[in-house]
Amino acid sequence: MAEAKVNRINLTEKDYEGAPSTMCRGCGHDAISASIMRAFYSSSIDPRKVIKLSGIGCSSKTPAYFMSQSFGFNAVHGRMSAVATGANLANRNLIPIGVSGDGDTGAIGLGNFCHMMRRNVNITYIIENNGVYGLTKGQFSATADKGTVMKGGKVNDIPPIDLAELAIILGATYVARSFSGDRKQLAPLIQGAVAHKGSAVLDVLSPCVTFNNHEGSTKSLKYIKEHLDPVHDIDFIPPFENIEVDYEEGTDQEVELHDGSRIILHKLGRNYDPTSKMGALQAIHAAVAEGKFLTGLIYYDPSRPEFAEEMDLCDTPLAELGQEDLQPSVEDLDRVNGQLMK
Amino acid sequence: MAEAKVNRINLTEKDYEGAPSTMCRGCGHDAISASIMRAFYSSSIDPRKVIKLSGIGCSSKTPAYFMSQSFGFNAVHGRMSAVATGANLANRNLIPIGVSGDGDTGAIGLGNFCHMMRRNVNITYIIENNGVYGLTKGQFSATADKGTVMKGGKVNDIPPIDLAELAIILGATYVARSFSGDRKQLAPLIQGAVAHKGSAVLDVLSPCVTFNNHEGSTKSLKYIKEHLDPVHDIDFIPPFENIEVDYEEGTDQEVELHDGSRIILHKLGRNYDPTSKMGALQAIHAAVAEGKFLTGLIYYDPSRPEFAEEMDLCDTPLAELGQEDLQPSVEDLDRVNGQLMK
Amino acid sequence: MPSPTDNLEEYTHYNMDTPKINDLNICIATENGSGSASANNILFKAIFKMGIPCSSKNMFPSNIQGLPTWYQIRASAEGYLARKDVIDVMVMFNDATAAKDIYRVRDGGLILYDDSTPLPAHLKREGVSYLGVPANKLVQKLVPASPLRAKQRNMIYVGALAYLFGIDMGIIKSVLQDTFGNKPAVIESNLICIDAGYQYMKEKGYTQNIARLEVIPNGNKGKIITDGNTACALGAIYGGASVISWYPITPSSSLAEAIEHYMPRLRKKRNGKAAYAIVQAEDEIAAAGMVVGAGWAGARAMTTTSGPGLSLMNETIGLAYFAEIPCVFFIIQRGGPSTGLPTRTQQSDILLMYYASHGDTRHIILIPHDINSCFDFARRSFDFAERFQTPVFVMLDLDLGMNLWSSDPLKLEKEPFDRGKLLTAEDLEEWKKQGRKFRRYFDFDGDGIPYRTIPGNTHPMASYFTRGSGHDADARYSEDEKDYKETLDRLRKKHETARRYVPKPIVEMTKGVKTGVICFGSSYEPTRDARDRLRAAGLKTNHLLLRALPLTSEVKDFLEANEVVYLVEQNRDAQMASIIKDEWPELGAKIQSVLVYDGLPVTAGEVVRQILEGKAGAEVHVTRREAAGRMQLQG
Amino acid sequence: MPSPTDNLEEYTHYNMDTPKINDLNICIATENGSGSASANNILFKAIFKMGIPCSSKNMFPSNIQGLPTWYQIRASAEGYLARKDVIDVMVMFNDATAAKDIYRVRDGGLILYDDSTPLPAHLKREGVSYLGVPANKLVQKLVPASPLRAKQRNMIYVGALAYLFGIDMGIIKSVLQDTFGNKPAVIESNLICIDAGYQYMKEKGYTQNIARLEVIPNGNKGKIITDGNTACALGAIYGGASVISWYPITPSSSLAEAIEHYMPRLRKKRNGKAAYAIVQAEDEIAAAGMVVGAGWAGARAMTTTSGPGLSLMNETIGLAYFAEIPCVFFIIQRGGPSTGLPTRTQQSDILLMYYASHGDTRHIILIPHDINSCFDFARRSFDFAERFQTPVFVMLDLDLGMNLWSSDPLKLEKEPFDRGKLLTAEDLEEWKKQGRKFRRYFDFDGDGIPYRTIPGNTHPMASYFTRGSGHDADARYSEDEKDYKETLDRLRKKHETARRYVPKPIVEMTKGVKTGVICFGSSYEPTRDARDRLRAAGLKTNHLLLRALPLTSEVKDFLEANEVVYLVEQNRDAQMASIIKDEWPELGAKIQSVLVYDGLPVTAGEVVRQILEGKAGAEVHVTRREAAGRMQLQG
Ligand SMILES: Cc1ncc(C[n+]2csc(CCOP(=O)(O)OP(=O)(O)O)c2C)c(N)n1
Ligand SMILES: Cc1ncc(C[n+]2csc(CCOP(=O)(O)OP(=O)(O)O)c2C)c(N)n1
Ligand code: SF4
Ligand code: SF4
Ligand SMILES: [Mg+2]
Ligand SMILES: [Mg+2]
Repeated sequence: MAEAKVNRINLTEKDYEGAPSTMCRGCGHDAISASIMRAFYSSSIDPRKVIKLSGIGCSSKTPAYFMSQSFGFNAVHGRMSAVATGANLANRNLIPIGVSGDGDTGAIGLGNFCHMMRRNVNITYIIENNGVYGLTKGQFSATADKGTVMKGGKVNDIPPIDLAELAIILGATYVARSFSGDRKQLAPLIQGAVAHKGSAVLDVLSPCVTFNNHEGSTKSLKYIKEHLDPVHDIDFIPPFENIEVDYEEGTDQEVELHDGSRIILHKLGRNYDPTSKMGALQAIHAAVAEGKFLTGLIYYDPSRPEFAEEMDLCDTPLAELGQEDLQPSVEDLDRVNGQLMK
Repeated sequence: MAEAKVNRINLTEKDYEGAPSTMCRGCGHDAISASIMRAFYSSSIDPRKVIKLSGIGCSSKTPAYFMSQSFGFNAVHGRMSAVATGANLANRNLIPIGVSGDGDTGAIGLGNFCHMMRRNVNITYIIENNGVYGLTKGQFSATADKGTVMKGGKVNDIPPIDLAELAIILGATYVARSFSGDRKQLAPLIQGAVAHKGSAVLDVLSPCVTFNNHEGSTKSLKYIKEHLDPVHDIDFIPPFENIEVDYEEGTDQEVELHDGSRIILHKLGRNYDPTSKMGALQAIHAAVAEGKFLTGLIYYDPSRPEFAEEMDLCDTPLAELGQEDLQPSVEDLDRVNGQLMK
Repeated sequence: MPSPTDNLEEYTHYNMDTPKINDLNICIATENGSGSASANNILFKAIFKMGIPCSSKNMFPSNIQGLPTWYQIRASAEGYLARKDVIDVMVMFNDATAAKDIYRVRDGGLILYDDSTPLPAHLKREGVSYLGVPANKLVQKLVPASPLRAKQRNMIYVGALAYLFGIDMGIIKSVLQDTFGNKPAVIESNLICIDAGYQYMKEKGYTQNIARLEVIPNGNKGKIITDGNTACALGAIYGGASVISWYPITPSSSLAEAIEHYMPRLRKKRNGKAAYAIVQAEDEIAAAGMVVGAGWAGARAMTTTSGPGLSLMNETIGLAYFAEIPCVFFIIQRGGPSTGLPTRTQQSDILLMYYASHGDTRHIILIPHDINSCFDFARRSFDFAERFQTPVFVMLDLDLGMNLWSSDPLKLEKEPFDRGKLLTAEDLEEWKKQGRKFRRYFDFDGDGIPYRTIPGNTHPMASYFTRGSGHDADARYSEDEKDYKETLDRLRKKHETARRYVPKPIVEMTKGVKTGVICFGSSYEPTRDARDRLRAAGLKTNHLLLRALPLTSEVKDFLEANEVVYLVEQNRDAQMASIIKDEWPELGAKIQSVLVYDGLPVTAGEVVRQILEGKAGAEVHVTRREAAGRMQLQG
Repeated sequence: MPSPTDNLEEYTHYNMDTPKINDLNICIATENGSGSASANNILFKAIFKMGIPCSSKNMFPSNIQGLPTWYQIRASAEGYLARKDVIDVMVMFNDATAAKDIYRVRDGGLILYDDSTPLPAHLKREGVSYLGVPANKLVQKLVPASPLRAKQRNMIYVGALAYLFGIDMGIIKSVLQDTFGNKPAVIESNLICIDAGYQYMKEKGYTQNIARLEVIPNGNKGKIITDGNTACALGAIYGGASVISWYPITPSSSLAEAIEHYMPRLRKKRNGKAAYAIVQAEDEIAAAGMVVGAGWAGARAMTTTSGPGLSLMNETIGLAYFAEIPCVFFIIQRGGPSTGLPTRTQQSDILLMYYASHGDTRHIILIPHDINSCFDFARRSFDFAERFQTPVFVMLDLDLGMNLWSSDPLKLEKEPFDRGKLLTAEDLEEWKKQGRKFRRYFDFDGDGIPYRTIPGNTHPMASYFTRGSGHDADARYSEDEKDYKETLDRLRKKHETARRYVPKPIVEMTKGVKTGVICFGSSYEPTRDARDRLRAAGLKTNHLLLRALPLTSEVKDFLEANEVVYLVEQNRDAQMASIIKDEWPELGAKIQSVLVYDGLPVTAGEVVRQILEGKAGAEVHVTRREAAGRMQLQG
């Protein structure tokens, strides 16, 4: 029997697997889990240094279905952002990946999500976006397009929230959109997000084959495939692979990430610059106007420090500090007592 | 003694007053209350057809200090948007004015605010923006600029949320920014907001003279005055005044509102078109880049129907329907029973 | 009296050689999302149509496809509808749970399985008989390859059971007709598969001597089948609910969705437009906020949620309590704490509901126990909310809210809406004439309930300022501690007044009997069953069906009249008992709690067992109960 | 025993002709935001510096400027520090409340007012003496026109009172030194005004014969003055809190802000960087979420809030309870329900705290009653949280948290942090050697407390999946009702175990005495005072100071040992009594509730009166209490 292929830290793809999925057959969320495993495997990241967090929903169940060697936390509905922020402050050395849904993030969790972006907390935040509440059987979510039709025939009469656009405006520093079915694009985007220090948001279209895959739905597998609008092809080059990529002048763009890894963007027709905030917003609006889903690395800001830096947090994880580090002396207390006597 | 001046419905300015204010002397919020009274008086709106709603904060206390003939509801922190939505659905004929603070709307209430904008619920939503939590004694709010200094000397290290920008992106149909001290601009903007059917948001800079009016603060009276950047001068013409305004070609722009009233925008230098979403976002970003506060009617979308319309709500307020309107017949129930026997 | 056995049901069942008539308990084990739902529904409806008293319990997972699900159908000649823990027939159609499922059948029971492939050795056990039907093979022959085929497989066991227990194919046809009326193709293909299962059993000449189902002429005549959530939805519509704001959550979503379904069909349009607003809010806090805003503005407003949503609504509920705003909260309870078991039943949010929000608060809770009280209480909840100007809760649990119950038809009490002390402009004009001043929060009548006006009332005396902060009798802002205390005391008085208005308990006393049983909500049916068994076993009991909080004097009387009182509730911490003890500690000492909180619908057997233990003097204690290893469905 | 008068304090005061020594109760009525805060502080500190036992109560409005505020200073030779409702001296410096204020002084008392303008007739009353000081005029003369001038006006009454009651100017100077050390100009201008008030009284030759303040050598030596929130903040820092997330709300903000103040000064930096994270969250739900996330990841995490925030945190608290995550919640209670009276004191969130969140939940609550227990419980709360892997509450009320208390210096018990059953990679290696399997939720020790690992522990056995939904002993997702019930029962067992660990009550029994008094939190001081008065009045009582929930056996013993037990609590609905009755209904029947809930700090007089009423057989009843029209501050 042939040796199983291993990555740079001698782990096999199997080492990145989780418990068997309980998603519906064909659910986009499973495809995303596969891309996540692929990304962490390819980047040779030790799963035991990763923490997986989520809210509530079908999407939020998925962290149980990848990387079972990582600690995981399936929290309450819409609060992954807050829980992940706390975990990040307690141990900034861990690599946090958050999985949420369009309901979890776009409805009940919207306020907390916005403030996490504003703080630029370090995380890879994946929104598995199917336009419905899967786990509660198919009600419209906040990303459901105006005019899209529910299984029962009900029509949605309010406009969607574009969570990628919102993330950009609120201060997220790595914002991408992709499609569960496009692992070639999604996996490198995840690798880049993990390498990036700060809030990296991936709004991933992920069809709900049970409740939102019918005619009239703008989030059906068919509809999404027909309306994808990638701004570029993308390759990820981890720091340890310092190979020389010979890319064509003008048509390719290289983005250097905090840990020295690189993302290569192969232009497709248009000249897209992900480092321009206004440009990103314009591109999103233009695509929406054409009824298209803009995908790829939409916005990237390498300059802004992550929250832990802004907080001037020490390098040792707070969780690893002991009484000797945390408890001031009796003398200090006496000094305080002295001040309080005045 | 001279006859008191009255408006078109024979009410004096006094009829628009409220209980004595308990704000600190010089608080911007009082100036905004004055503009509100002026606006409703000038538009000759019957205060008894108005409902005043708010959350919690110094700003949210102010509805008690204007138009005491109106019903008022000082709700809980951050929930004015939800409460106002319910009130609007219960009685769509009432004229809702909501007063909130940057903490009330930008922090705890952010998610609900976003969704109210998304629904375009009919309301005049005034954010009295002072960059701090006044009522809890001066902590930074979500609109505090990065680098601004707290009274104690603490520096804010996260970027602000621009609530006007957010409102535009989320679907609000009338978005303005102004300054508590500029009644000439603020009063007509409020008149326009009230005339408009849909979510009209006014982000009004309103210095907290007690906790955020010092050197180093970017929300001090002095700092704001020095950094105002109005896009136009503005006049409001109520429907009943169908006078011919002779305005100069090119430099003036007329905006017609739902109830037939008009807003005249007198251009100042630049050529600003409030009906372009992208233009509005660009202008905001440009101003922020220069450290300026863009003021005036920033965005206006006359096309989108208010929430009650989208909901196909009947004209009679739901609150006024009686048992005969609301309770189906016994026969209908028997029919349902019949179906349930199968 | 006969010595209690661990399971009193046994002797009614085991080792019989003549089949029982219309007394049968079937458990169907499948995978969710596999189409078994409609097969089970057809089977249940067919038995119902035969006129046999029957009930069904759906024990489903918190997942959309692929996890184990169980469906129990009980036919009971005597008309007992509670879930039963002794299973006569197991339909073993889920390989994932088969190894456990075979031990869920009672000795002498029957296992129906798919023998398209031979039965593996580890699925064989003693004491039960196996009947195989090649469901897979059959559908592959009968149904063209398609996603539908897998679902059709379940129709095979419908046919097989129909033959085995004597369900007439004609009745099944008519059920198919009722269900898929407009889809003849679907009816056809289902029928083919059902018939195939039927014929297969027949050709094999299979029989069983557990039970026979026989048509009962006019049995179930005029009876309806529905769930509590649907009944509540209809009640809300008939109660005049006009602003409904909700956020999806199991097990309450189906209540809101039933309103969405029925409202447009039942509520008169006003020149072509809707006389109601149903909003799917962005979260529970918004849903509650909208309801409070709408109630304040004069509409009959409601929301519906379950535990997690109730937790989030706490602050808003306190606002409605203190500012005295009518609004209705339907709480359909599920397994807590936290996300817990979202698709299982429990009654564990009672304390949080009764004392909801910070500060001194106590609320009105209506507690229906069957389909008609769901309809009735839902309708009247709006009257209570407006009469008392306060949040009113309608408390259900998943078993009552989501399982199907057969019931008498919904009955509408023709009575006028009670809008409470609501003053119109005309009323105020009257007051003015009488020189009376309108004071929003003044206790004019000494019952703690003030008078109220609503926005839109343009009478000069009408308007006032509502707030959740301290205020005086004239709704003015006040921090004066006398004003504040006055308000708190009046609110308490209002709560005391409510005692005389809320639905009284239904009490059943037998002369000379000194043992009482109290229950509420979905525990009613199993408790009724249990009390009959206890009587048969020689223990007579009095009974009180609790239907509302605050507690009424009847509860006190009942506690006084009995020496020991068993209180059946579906939670770990005896939450209802805690509320009773708070009111009458010395009487509360008589309470022996019967606690069922494993997430499954209560069974009579469990109630009987705990009561007999209690009677035997032992304190009802968790671990003791566990010791008594009884056969029970592992749903 | 002497027949109870409506106010037992009277005879200790009225119609005396020789001044009492160091026994004085001053009430200062001003407008908030007018600078009176620092004047009052100087006056209080000066009396403290004289060595006289004294306390201060600040009754301030929920507003920043212009609303009435009262500041009470009590000097008590016997060392009673509770608020006192009989006022000897009223500083009438707020026209808005003057008309009421004049009736707050006892007969024979003194009113000090600003006679820059003549006293209007309606402010004159019988039975009290008036002394005027032209504060406005004086400051106008002394202070150059500026916003500061108005504030300086308050220094005048400081000087006037100093002269009248014999406070040495030297002491006042040193207080100014302590307060404004680095601002000589400020000291100077304050001193000028104080002296002006002093001299004016002197020149007028004003005197009074109510009381004299005399230096007590070494009195208050080594005593500190601070508030409970500050003590908690310091306790949290010494307890190792490293992730603090909070959202501003009165009266808890000052606790978080005290942490922000002291943390950088006390906690060692790690090569120049912070060994803590303090986050002002966007709301309470986020604050709680961050704390749960941080606790899960192994940091000692805390938040602080009051009623409204607690309501909002309910869902997250349930998650921490069910997923068993250590975290600490400081709850500083204020007047509820809803926004209620945000700047007044109450103990009305007890039920919500103890039963927080939906489902069957009960929590650990630590209840400090003075400055040192605030420090100590705050520090140890993190040990309890980690030992029991659950949310732990530290419950204060505004009176304890925000008012200044004189106290012995903070004392640090030198004991190691208790991280509970936390397993390191080394531990796991050990387990592995022993062939033991790590099972996150398995009850290895039979005490209901499982073992735990934290993220970052890279041992192959370490990782597990945390969730708020049903799980088995190995932290696997499970809907099996046996797993579910096992978890619920273990959580209950864990709570029972906690009974043996939480701080025991402090009990004081006198042989032969059969009347007991229970109190907790800020009620301790007035209750101590009240019990002394009752003893003086001939009624001896036993005492139990409750310091934690769950209830410990000592409480049961105390209830058994007494015939009647008065339970003093600061809420309307006798919330603590309800928890006791739930545990021991028959004993709970002995409880007579003493309820004070008007938002003002409890007075001994009120406790005495209610107890005597109760003793007189009457059920303590709201309206009865109101009937007894007593003189009380209308803050
Ligand atoms: C506080 C709370 N409210 C409601 C729910 C019910 N609920 C569970 S999942 C869900 C929505 C999930 O939608 P989404 O986040 O889009 O995930 P998906 O299932 O579509 O992947 C809701 C409303 C809950 N669990 N908690
Ligand atoms: C649930 C809840 N959390 C916290 C508070 C305390 N609180 C009162 S006002 C306020 C902030 C007000 O700030 P803002 O909205 O900006 O109003 P401003 O006072 O600045 O006008 C806070 C946090 C509260 N009342 N309720
Ligand atoms: S319901 Fe939709 S989202 Fe959920 S698992 Fe199935 S397909 Fe995926
Ligand atoms: S504190 Fe600030 S916001 Fe509040 S009233 Fe005073 S000035 Fe205005
Ligand atoms: Mg979704
Ligand atoms: Mg503010």
